[in-house]
Amino acid sequence: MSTRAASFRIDCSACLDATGKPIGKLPDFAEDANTLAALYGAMVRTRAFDAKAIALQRTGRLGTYGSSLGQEAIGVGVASAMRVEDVLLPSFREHGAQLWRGVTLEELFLYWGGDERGNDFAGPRRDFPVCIPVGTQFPHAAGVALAMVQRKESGVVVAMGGDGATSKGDFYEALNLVGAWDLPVVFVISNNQWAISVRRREQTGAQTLAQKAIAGGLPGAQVDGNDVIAVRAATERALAHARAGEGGSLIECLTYRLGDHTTADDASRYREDEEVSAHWKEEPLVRLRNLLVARHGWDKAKEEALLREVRAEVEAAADRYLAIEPAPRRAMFDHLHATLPPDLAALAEEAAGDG
Amino acid sequence: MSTRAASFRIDCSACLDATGKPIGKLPDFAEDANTLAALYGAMVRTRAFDAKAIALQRTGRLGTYGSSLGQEAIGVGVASAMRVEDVLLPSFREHGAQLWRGVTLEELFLYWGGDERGNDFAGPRRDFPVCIPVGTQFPHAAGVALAMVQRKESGVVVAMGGDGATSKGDFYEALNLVGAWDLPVVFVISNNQWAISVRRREQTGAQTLAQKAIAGGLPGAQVDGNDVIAVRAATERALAHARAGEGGSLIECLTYRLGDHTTADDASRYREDEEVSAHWKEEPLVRLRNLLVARHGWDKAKEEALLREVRAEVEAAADRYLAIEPAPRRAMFDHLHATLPPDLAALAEEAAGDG
Amino acid sequence: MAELTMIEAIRAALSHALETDPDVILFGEDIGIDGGVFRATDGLMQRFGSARVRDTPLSETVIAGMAVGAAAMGLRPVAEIQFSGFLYPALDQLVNHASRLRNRTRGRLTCPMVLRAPYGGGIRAPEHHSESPEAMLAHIPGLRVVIPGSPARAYGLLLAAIRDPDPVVFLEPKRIYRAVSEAVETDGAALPLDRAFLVAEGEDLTLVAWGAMLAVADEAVARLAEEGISAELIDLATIKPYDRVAVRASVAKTGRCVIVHEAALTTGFGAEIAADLAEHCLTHLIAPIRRVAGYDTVMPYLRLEAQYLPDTGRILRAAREVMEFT
Amino acid sequence: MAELTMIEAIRAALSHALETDPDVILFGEDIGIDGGVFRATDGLMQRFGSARVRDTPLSETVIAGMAVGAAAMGLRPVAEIQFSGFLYPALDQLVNHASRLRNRTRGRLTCPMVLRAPYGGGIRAPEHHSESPEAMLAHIPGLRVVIPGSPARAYGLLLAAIRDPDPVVFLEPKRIYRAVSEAVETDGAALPLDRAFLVAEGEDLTLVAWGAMLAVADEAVARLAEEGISAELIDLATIKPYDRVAVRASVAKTGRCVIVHEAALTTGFGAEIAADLAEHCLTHLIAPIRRVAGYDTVMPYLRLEAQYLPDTGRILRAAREVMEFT
Ligand SMILES: Cc1ncc(C[n+]2csc(CCOP(=O)(O)OP(=O)(O)O)c2C)c(N)n1
Ligand SMILES: Cc1ncc(C[n+]2csc(CCOP(=O)(O)OP(=O)(O)O)c2C)c(N)n1
Ligand SMILES: [Mg+2]
Ligand SMILES: [Mg+2]
Repeated sequence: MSTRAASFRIDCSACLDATGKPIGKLPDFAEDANTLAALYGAMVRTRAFDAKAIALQRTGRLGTYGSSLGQEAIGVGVASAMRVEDVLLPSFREHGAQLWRGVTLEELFLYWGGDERGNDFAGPRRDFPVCIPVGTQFPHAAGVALAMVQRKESGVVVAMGGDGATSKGDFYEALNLVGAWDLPVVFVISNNQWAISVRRREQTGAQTLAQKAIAGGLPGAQVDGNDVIAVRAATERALAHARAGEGGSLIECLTYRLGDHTTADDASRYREDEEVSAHWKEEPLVRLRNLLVARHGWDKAKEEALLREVRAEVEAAADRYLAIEPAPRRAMFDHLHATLPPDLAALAEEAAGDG
Repeated sequence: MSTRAASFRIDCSACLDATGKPIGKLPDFAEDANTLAALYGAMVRTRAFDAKAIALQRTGRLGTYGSSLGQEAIGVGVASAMRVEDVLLPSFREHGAQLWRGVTLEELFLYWGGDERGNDFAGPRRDFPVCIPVGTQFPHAAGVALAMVQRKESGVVVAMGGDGATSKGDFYEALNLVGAWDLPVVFVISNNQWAISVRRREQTGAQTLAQKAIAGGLPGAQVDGNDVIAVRAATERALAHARAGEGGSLIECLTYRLGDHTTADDASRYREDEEVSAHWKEEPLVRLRNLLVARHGWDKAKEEALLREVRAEVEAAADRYLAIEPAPRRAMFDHLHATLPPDLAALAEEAAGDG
Repeated sequence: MAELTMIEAIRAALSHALETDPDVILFGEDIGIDGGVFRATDGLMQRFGSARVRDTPLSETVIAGMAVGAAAMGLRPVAEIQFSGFLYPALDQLVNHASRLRNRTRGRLTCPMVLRAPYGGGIRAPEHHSESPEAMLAHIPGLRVVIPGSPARAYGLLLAAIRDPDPVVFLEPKRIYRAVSEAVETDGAALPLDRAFLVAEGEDLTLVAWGAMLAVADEAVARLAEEGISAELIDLATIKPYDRVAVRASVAKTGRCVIVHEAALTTGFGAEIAADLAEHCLTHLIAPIRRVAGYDTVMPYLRLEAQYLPDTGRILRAAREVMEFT
Repeated sequence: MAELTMIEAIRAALSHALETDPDVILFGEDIGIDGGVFRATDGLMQRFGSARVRDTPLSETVIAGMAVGAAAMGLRPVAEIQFSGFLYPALDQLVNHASRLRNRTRGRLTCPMVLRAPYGGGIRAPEHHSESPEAMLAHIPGLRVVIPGSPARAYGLLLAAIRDPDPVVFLEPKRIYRAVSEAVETDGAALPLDRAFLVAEGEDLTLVAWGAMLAVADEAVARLAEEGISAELIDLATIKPYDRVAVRASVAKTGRCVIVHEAALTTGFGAEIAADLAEHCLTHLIAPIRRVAGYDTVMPYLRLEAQYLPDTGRILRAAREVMEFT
């Protein structure tokens, strides 16, 4: 004999179709032209940063770089729903979220240029730097949230990762702990269908990534990740839920990686051009621009002005970055410990002599 | 706008109630008196082994030991559904499963007595030894299954762990891989409500442990783990599913740890006697005996004969174990590598001199 | 002044830290109502509440990673790994995050966390429960590794570790948790990190040890004294960064050195000490440097563990060899 | 005989193993259609099928643990960790299982697996991509650690590792994956494990190095020759268990030793070599043993990595100091 012990359901939400036509009623914030223009501007800025970063890398002036081309709506949508005092723990592909939160273009160039000082951003001082070891940011998020609860802050923690990251033990252990302790952590998964050369469906047998939340007893939902309005709305719901003390949740943002994995990758080795072209039809910028044009008088002049402004800003930031001298060898020792133990102080001096 | 992306359901199955009354029609094997008597005998034997092991530990003649008191139906139910050529990867509490599979009482005493030779059992030569680092057996199970698939064997792999083990990254990574590759692995979770002093509901926010399977895209089900018939039936279904090439699954067996965590533990520090007493009413041996009495002419004489036989067997095995001399120091080097590198050979000689 | 065992001293230090610093929180498996499997946190949850002394799920990776996150926000997490054999899933967080958060953010985010774990053999525990991983941890730049050698040092060093602005792994030699008591001033005074302690002064030979091996070495010192050999015994206490100056000075004086540790020989922490001496004290050395260590084998199960662990006999033989060397 | 780079030699060895032994299977992240991020497995999936050359989910713990399970059943898994910086989640499986499965089952179950990982700096990679963890691995009893120093040695040692009945971690110095080619006989002949290779014979000084540091040390040998100093250069190749006999013999001859490695100084593998010499070669030593190593810092980001890595200049300075020592 068999009885039902539990049942679950995963929903997927969207606000705009691929052409920018609203599907049903839009959230209130999306009725405001300025808000939409800001979201659009942030996505354009992110894309311009990406393009410049790739150009710098190609000419040997930046390290290996992973662009967020086609995924701009996620970073921007998520960050725009957050408060300043919330804490972001980004993966390596969420430039849009970092930029919206106030990390500067110059700081990002510096980081990707291979300089630790890029992580010492003036902006959101408690936000974590980019996380390279996949999935390891999720346990941190639990700790950040624990600290907030302990201090009775009302902040929420947002930890972002890719579809590949959902295969890591770190991710599940963190999900489970957040569920067990009802911590205010929102897990955002940017499912861009690829983890380098591994397809989403080879990554896991799960029908959705959102359902992984069920393992930790958390609510999970899918959202159209190329729809910045839907992403922001879903994040707002998740943040409100957490802020109300109801615990964490997971949002799977469905998107597509239009570029190579990084500048060190050649995606043509493992996927067809046609697949990529098909996904260009769903990319996030055009659809929001279409909405702006249709409803809020966006036009060619505004578009060009925006592009000019953003490009100038990016170029200026790149120039400032390129003018920064590398730190001296001694810098390796500067922040190893709060104060250098005598042992290492001797070594640091020796090292200076190696110069 | 929101659409349904996926939905899931977790069921719980049972065959007998706590008094041994069938709930609905029993599986065919449970109509056979000999089969039921064998299952009952194996549970009684497991319990007798447990009692003797604790007695030996208390008198300094065995190492720290974790008894399976109250959980006998899981090991026996699961193992009785397996074929010889299937492979078992047990946690440290599945003595019943190991014994059914053919590991001898003496070998188990030797292992728990702190002697590696106890793992060199004559019995199921491919079965793994007890796994102490919680959860680490699940990745092994994936590898064993991969080898079987690679060699076109029709075996299935059964990996067992506790409720606490479901919090480990290893467990989830293995679940996910088994789901992604459709490997023939059955995950059996003995949910005895406690991980040392941590209650099941502090271990995870998930309503059931079975639902953790959903994260890997596998089917998950609960079963009354004190009902050996239900456990065996659920395992048979899962094994048939895997053998048919349809992939892995997870079974959560609901039970209760009636004893201390191990002989090093004192459960009265963290749980009430009343809770334990209440669970004694649901323990697995009595209910199967009641069924045997009600349907198959089991009586006091048979019961006493069984107990006598089992106890004599356990005592004899303990005596043989106690007669085994510890290995010489040299044994540390014997199986470190297939052949000892010169480096270590020198050290081994030195060590002999340390004697 | 109370007579405390090491486990009591550790509890007293944790208790003092919880009392005096609201940012201190403890978490780990079974540290709450059960008070830890060795009772290091006995009564602390009852006294300070389950928000500050908290049982975690069975997840070492998230225990370590959560400590990093909480520390970055300014808390002072003191996390427990139940046995050092289960510390490996936490290693990624130690290497890739805890030890370098300060460095990679140029001091913007820091990691004042402590990860405590009982370690070492000698208590007839099951497999995987008796290993000594200090050398691996000592190879992680940016991380401190501290091992107390007595109740008083456990008290003072644990407080120092908790107050240190950087991450510390605090390995507790469980074999001597209850072996001896000594008078411990529980006044909240910390002992200095990165400094060795001179346990016995001597002229002929330097013994370097830490953790449970100190007692074994101490006995060797007494036995050697009977033979007319005057051995100096140093408790390293902080393994990384260790007090090179103290060890070099001692060996410069004695000209002979025997290092004792439980961990396997190859790349054990004794290697670092010997290498440092071979570079900086060569001219003072009048005999080969000997390492008395666990053999290069897997730690055996309990029936053979006493045969694996360095004992006084092995130390004596090495010391005599070194003394007789010409 | 083909002129091969190291990455080509590795691919040739993998290919030969797949051809000749049906039990060999490869798995790891992106090793299939993409051929691995460094192309070590380029074309192999296409040639041997995705059942034998298989992309895994992004899960290092299960990659290592699955290798243990498959090896226990008699397969010869060759698993790839994409960069050594992501090897730490696999460490628990290496320490607690791979290295001791044979021992704890008294030979009933064994673990003939290879875990390959590119390691080391010098290619301007992002953070966490350039570290050298060999010393941690060398501290695990029961595990072999092999690091090839040239294309031919990569070919022969990888085949030996795959054929070895016990677990091997095979660390590939990615900086020299494509640095040079040499003639490699791809006839399936393995080179011996546990043996050092003599790269240059000399009389005055012994240099010990491995991996990418060999090229740097080799340049130092040439420069020293110009100065009239005859340096012997040893490629350790197998780090654990290493060829103590060869190193001792060389130092017994030269009386001087400089050890070079990229990894951080403290408890780096150089410590073991120096410690062994300080015990077994003391009377032959006419100068302090110097270790030229990565500083005891976190490996810096790419803008400073060249300042971190030992270079010929640092080796020369150490060698001259050692030569001038009196
Ligand atoms: C633990 C770990 N393993 C491997 C890598 C190498 N690596 C970097 S990104 C990546 C794929 C990540 O895929 P996903 O999580 O989907 O993020 P995406 O790159 O698509 O944004 C891999 C394998 C890593 N950085 N960390
Ligand atoms: C990775 C790891 N962490 C901690 C321990 C110590 N430990 C042994 S058993 C146990 C609890 C296990 O609980 P559960 O999985 O529910 O199994 P049960 O003991 O209830 O059968 C713990 C924490 C361990 N063996 N391995
Ligand atoms: Mg992806
Ligand atoms: Mg349990």
